[in-house]
Amino acid sequence: MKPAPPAPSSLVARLRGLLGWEATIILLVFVALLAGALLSPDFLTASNLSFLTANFSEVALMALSMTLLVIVAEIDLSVASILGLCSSLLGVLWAAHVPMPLAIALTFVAGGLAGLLNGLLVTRLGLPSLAVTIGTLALYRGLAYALLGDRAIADFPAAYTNLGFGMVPGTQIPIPIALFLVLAILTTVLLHATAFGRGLYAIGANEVAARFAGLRVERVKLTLFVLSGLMAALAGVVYTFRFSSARADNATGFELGVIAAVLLGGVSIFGGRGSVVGAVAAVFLIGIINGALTIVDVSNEVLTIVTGLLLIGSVLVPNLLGRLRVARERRQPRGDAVS
Amino acid sequence: MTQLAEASAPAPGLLARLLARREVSLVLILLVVLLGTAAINPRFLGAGSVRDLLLNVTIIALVVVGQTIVLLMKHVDLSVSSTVGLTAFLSGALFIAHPGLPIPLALLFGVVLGAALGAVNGLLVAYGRVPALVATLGTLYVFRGITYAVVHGGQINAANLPPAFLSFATGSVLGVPNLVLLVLVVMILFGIYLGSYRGGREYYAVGSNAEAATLAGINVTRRTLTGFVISGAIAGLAGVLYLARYGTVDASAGTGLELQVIAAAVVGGVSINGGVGTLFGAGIGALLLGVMGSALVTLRAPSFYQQAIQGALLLLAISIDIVVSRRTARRLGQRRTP
Amino acid sequence: QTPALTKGLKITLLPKNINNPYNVIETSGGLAAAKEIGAAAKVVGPSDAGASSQVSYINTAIAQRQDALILAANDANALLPYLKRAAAGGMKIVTMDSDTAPEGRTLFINQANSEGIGRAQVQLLGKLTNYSGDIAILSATPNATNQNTWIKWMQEELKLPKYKNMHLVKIAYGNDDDQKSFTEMQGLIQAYPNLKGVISPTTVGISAGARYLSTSPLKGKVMLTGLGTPNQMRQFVKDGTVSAFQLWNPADVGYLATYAAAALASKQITGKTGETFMAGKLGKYTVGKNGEIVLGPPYTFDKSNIDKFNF
Amino acid sequence: MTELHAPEPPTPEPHVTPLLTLAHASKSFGPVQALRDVSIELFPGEAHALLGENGAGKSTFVKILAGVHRRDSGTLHVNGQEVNFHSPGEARSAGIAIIYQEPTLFPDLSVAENVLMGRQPLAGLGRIDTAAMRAQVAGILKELGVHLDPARPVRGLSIADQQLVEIAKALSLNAQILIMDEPTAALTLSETERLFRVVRSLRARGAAVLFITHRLEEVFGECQRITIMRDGTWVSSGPTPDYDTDSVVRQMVGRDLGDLYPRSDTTPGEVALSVRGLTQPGVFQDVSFEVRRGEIVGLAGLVGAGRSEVARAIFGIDPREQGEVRLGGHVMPPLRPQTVMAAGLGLVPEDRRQQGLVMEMSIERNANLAILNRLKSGWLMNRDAESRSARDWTSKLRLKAHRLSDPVSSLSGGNQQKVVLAKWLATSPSVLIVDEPTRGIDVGAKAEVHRTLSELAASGLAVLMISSDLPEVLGMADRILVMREGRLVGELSREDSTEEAVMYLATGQRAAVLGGAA
Ligand SMILES: Nc1ncnc2c1ncn2[C@@H]1O[C@H](COP(=O)(O)OP(=O)(O)OP(=O)(O)O)[C@@H](O)[C@H]1O
Ligand SMILES: Nc1ncnc2c1ncn2[C@@H]1O[C@H](COP(=O)(O)OP(=O)(O)OP(=O)(O)O)[C@@H](O)[C@H]1O
Ligand SMILES: [Mg+2]
Ligand SMILES: [Mg+2]
Repeated sequence: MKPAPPAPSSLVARLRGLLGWEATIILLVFVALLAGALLSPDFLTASNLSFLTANFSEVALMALSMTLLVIVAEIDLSVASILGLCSSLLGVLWAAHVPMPLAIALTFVAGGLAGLLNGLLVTRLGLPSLAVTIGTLALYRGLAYALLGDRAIADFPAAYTNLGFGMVPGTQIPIPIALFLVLAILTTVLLHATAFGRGLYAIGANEVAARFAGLRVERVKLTLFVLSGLMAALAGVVYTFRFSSARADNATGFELGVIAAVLLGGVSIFGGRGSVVGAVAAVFLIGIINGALTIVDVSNEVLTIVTGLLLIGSVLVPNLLGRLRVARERRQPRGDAVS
Repeated sequence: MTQLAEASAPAPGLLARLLARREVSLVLILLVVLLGTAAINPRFLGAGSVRDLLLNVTIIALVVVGQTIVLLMKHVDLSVSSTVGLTAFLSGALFIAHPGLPIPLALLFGVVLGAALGAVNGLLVAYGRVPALVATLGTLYVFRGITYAVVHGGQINAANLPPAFLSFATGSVLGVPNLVLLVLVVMILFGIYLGSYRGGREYYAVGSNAEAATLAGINVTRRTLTGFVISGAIAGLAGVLYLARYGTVDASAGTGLELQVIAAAVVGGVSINGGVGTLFGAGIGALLLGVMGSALVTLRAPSFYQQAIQGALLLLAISIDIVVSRRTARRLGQRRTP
Repeated sequence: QTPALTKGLKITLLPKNINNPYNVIETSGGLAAAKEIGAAAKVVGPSDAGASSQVSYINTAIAQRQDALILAANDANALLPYLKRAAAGGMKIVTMDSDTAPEGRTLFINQANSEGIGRAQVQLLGKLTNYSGDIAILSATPNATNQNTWIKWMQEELKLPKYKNMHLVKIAYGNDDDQKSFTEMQGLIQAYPNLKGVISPTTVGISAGARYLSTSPLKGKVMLTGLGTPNQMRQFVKDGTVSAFQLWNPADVGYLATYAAAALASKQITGKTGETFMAGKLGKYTVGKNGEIVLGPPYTFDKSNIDKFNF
Repeated sequence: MTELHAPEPPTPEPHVTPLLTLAHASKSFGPVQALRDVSIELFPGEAHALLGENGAGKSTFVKILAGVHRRDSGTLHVNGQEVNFHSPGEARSAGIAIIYQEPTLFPDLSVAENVLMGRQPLAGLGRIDTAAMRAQVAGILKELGVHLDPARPVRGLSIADQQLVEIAKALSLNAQILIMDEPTAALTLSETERLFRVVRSLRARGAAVLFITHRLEEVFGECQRITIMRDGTWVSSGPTPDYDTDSVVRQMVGRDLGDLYPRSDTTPGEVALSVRGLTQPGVFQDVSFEVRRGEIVGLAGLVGAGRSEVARAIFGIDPREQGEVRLGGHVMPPLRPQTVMAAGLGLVPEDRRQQGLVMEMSIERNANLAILNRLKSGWLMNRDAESRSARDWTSKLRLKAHRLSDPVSSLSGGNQQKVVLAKWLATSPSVLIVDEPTRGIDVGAKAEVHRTLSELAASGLAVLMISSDLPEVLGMADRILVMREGRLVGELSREDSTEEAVMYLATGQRAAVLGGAA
């Protein structure tokens, strides 16, 4: 990726001051788009962008609920396994001739239950969510294999697979991405404009104080884990229809991508800080950099490295800038300071 | 313990105290699994079988040592799997370039390379103030990406490795495989260091209360850095042993190891909230997970159910852990001085 | 009357993943063929063998307006919509090694007749074990199309009366991961004391399995056969762990696939059954039923011939 | 004794060199000037009391000596040598041992290790000699007369026991200079007396002790010299006999105590909060009382008596095993703060940083946290209502803040406390429990809090006021309930309540009032 030209870099600083980390990420998205366009004439075409965005639909969907969870200082590593489990379940139900609407409904029930188990272990037993969801990461993936084994269910009806694969009529916007955008707006409203959302920040930043203010910390966390399960179920349905394929190993390893996007989007791993806009922008940033590098045949390994560096940089750079500022202030002497 | 304490404390029975220790209940569970499985299939405890079991656990058990130190400090090191992969491949490449390389030198190479990778994590966490989860998730990607870039579809085969190295891997002393011995030595050395050296105790102090550690004159920044360096160095050593054990290494070597290692440590009673746990426990945790995996195979559990059963057992183990430790805390709880 | 191959065709080779040595050999054959016919070929691919990870490369090939795409499919169905979209844009699709459903591609280059591979391995193992005892299969991922097809034919073969004393006790999955395959092999031996033979129809599985056996007391007692490359297996054939195994030349698979793709893109053939084309040094090939082209029978390697091969 | 309005540095006695001299030290935390030009000298063999109100800067002063904070200016000499500590470790190796106000222990490690961290006795090969370590700590604990198992973990120890471990830690250093920041706050009389015995033997050895306390009787009993601070500045220093209680208090507070407690008499209304037989085994037993509308009821007791726990159980944060809580006649379910809040109860918790505020959130968000559901129009938050509500209460409490969108962490302690109060007053409670409402806040803010509570009580609010600040309770409360070791041991009417009477009930010992540990 090319470095930002010098003129915008002061713009970056101004925007950062104005809007914080989110603005920087959004700006980087445009820089990445521009760089991609310069690198390959095939990049900035409607159809390529449409493929490219459709490709990260599931990660994007799961990033929404993960954002909420990380804001309350919890984490769900089991989302990709829930996705796999739900995809397998949908396949098994369809293969057993369950009508599709019912099969989808049951899939959501399963996702919600999976999230509920995570949530109960975290809120009732007080176990750390990192440990719990490492366990359920294995458990849910294992259940997917137990359900489907080595089978792959593929004969989903075209009416449904077209939903996963198709575009919003008259546009080049993939249907899953349109769905994601709608949900992203809903999540933004939920987080930034409702009492529930106000509470999330308080819970994440200081759980004790939130409890002392009468917030139902346990219930909120439980709700978010269930929501995370439901979102993973939705991602599972999308995945299944997008590839017309239900397999036990679907989306293995996606959880790290989801978490990387959320953290890159400026959501603090310690809770209490972050926004949906940031996480959404980060999903797009990773996806677009991915697409731009792929189209100029840069290999997958470089992409892996870039993702890691972005993630580290997203915390390190603001930290270092903050320290520089403190150091500069200290250097301007205040009276007779001791060395 | 002094008479004073014994005279005054309403000392719980020795048995109760013993049972309150995580490690004891773990050892009991381990014995139940071992003997139970052997009762059904005696071959499970046959010489060859035990040897394989131990060998399987070695790599995980080794990496758990470093991970435990990091967890004790209330941090986490997700990048260990990538460190194992990178050192495994690069030490293999080194052997191909210099077939006559003495084995200790290869081990040293792995340790140094791993320590350098660990230092990257340590610098990010200690000086860059990047939360360990973020920093090591980032380096998990970066180190793996470097491995992909270096290996690029290549593979190191047993055939390319010097026979001396391979026979080191397969050899044994008094029936105990070399690799197991080496890992045991590392575990015992670090176990003693963490348990009864001032420096080792400082890791507990840092994780238990970092602010109090600073006030007690501990250089928390430096401890954090060295903790990650040790974790990296041990993962580097594990990389070389991985090469020795499996003989074949490609770019994806070690992928996913990090979660197994954390799971082993957590099952072994190491708290991810820092300050609690022993290497003995962590080692037993690794062994227990390994034994459960093998037992499921031996008992002919259908392949497709094994992962689910393992996940459920892991959840069970950490749930029991929290219940037991809560009960202990309550028992120790209220005691006003008379 | 057949038109000559077009010069400067743009061909993308998309293996299952780019880190598997087998895939590297396979695609190197494709690149060699491309050089011969003056095509611009490149190898791209994911670093994991997940079902969906190939999709972005198919999309990229569409965006780059490649003339032909040659792929070894990670999933028989997941890629279909994307392949159809690529084909709709005029791109020629050829699968090799691991097929998609037939509507996803025009031609499938099969390394050997699937039925033949499956049956031959059971026959080989039957001979090695005197047609008695427990046997197991150590496969790759549970969803690998080629593996599952071969396993299906192995099970068919085992139904024949002469195998009445051989029992298939377990199909284990090593996920094409060396370490996993290694421990799966170990688990098989531990769990089944009467195990006499193992078939591992995957290069990763057989070499990991052989490596486990070579250090185990059961070396030479438990027979191992399957599909492996000579370089990986040479040591184990020589030390007696493995008596015989089979394979084709993976480079030839890629080589043939590239010629077939070029023939399609140059409109020499359309993919109908019975059409023929020339595949460079491999000679003339005929399109079979369902657009399938079989490279040839698998070759059996043993102590007597293994030193003649280097791949 | 020096004149109040013309402070001069203390004149050292010419023949003895001070062990420690800190001269003209200043320290600010951002906008807060915590210390301004403070000086002190510690001589061998003396116990020196450092006195001042909450927030006077005593702990900051200690932390500067300890190397925890770096002073902005000033010089520090130890044993005649100029020193600059960059870390607590350096101060310690220079012979300074410190007991911090808040226990700084490792909950997961044993008592013995906590005491000797970094200095554990070694056996061969540099290994820690665990038996020796435990024996050494057992010795120190015995000297203090404490019955604690050195091998048990610190987690689960009471505040008092934790404080004792801190004391043992400091004593184990055998330091030349011992600094103790409110070491006796959590201790019973006998433990305090033993501590002083140890202090005396240290002094006899030539060590200097700097002693911070709010219990003046300890000062007159134990200390040879006194330094008084107010609002971060040095006020006076001198030998103890030059002072008496009145002069100390006047110098600490800067005015007569009379203005501080603006309490007018009100006639109590009907019962607003009624507690019957509340019990949480091991913490408190059989607590029963009532609070009426318009009444301020004080709840006094030593630290650790269980007052906060009672408040938390009433509020529904902590479980309660037995007993009944009624608000306005309705029985409250346990463990449901939401229900209790809906019935009109508010709790201003004792620890504002941990329990009261979300430090990195804005003032406005904090002030509205308990009434989020009232500030909605439809599903969504009503931004106008939010800022109106926040402005309303913060201005009534005369909060000094730049903007309401600033993080609450940017406020001074007193103003932070006002935000907590604003948060609870916004819920328009009928009963308000305030737990240490003025802890760590400055004089002016304290008076404002008191005025606010008075006014609210006058308009019919029922207030339960838990405070360790005895003058505050005496000044504000209509009735005083006293707790000791988890039990309600007595009730004093406004007329009967004197410091002596409260302390007698709180300690169960008459000696407590009569001048401490002579
Ligand atoms: N880390 C800090 N950041 C900002 N302000 C601080 C910090 N530490 C102390 N202060 C402020 O400095 C002032 C002095 O605080 P200090 O703790 O020294 O008071 P104190 O005299 O020890 O009070 P107390 O009797 O309550 O212990 C207070 O206004 C306090 O809010
Ligand atoms: N961290 C703790 N761990 C275990 N027990 C504690 C802890 N803190 C307090 N306790 C116990 O709880 C009871 C009440 O403690 P607490 O100090 O909160 O009472 P309090 O009367 O509210 O005092 P104050 O509010 O003045 O500090 C005591 O028995 C004490 O020993
Ligand atoms: Mg203080
Ligand atoms: Mg209290």
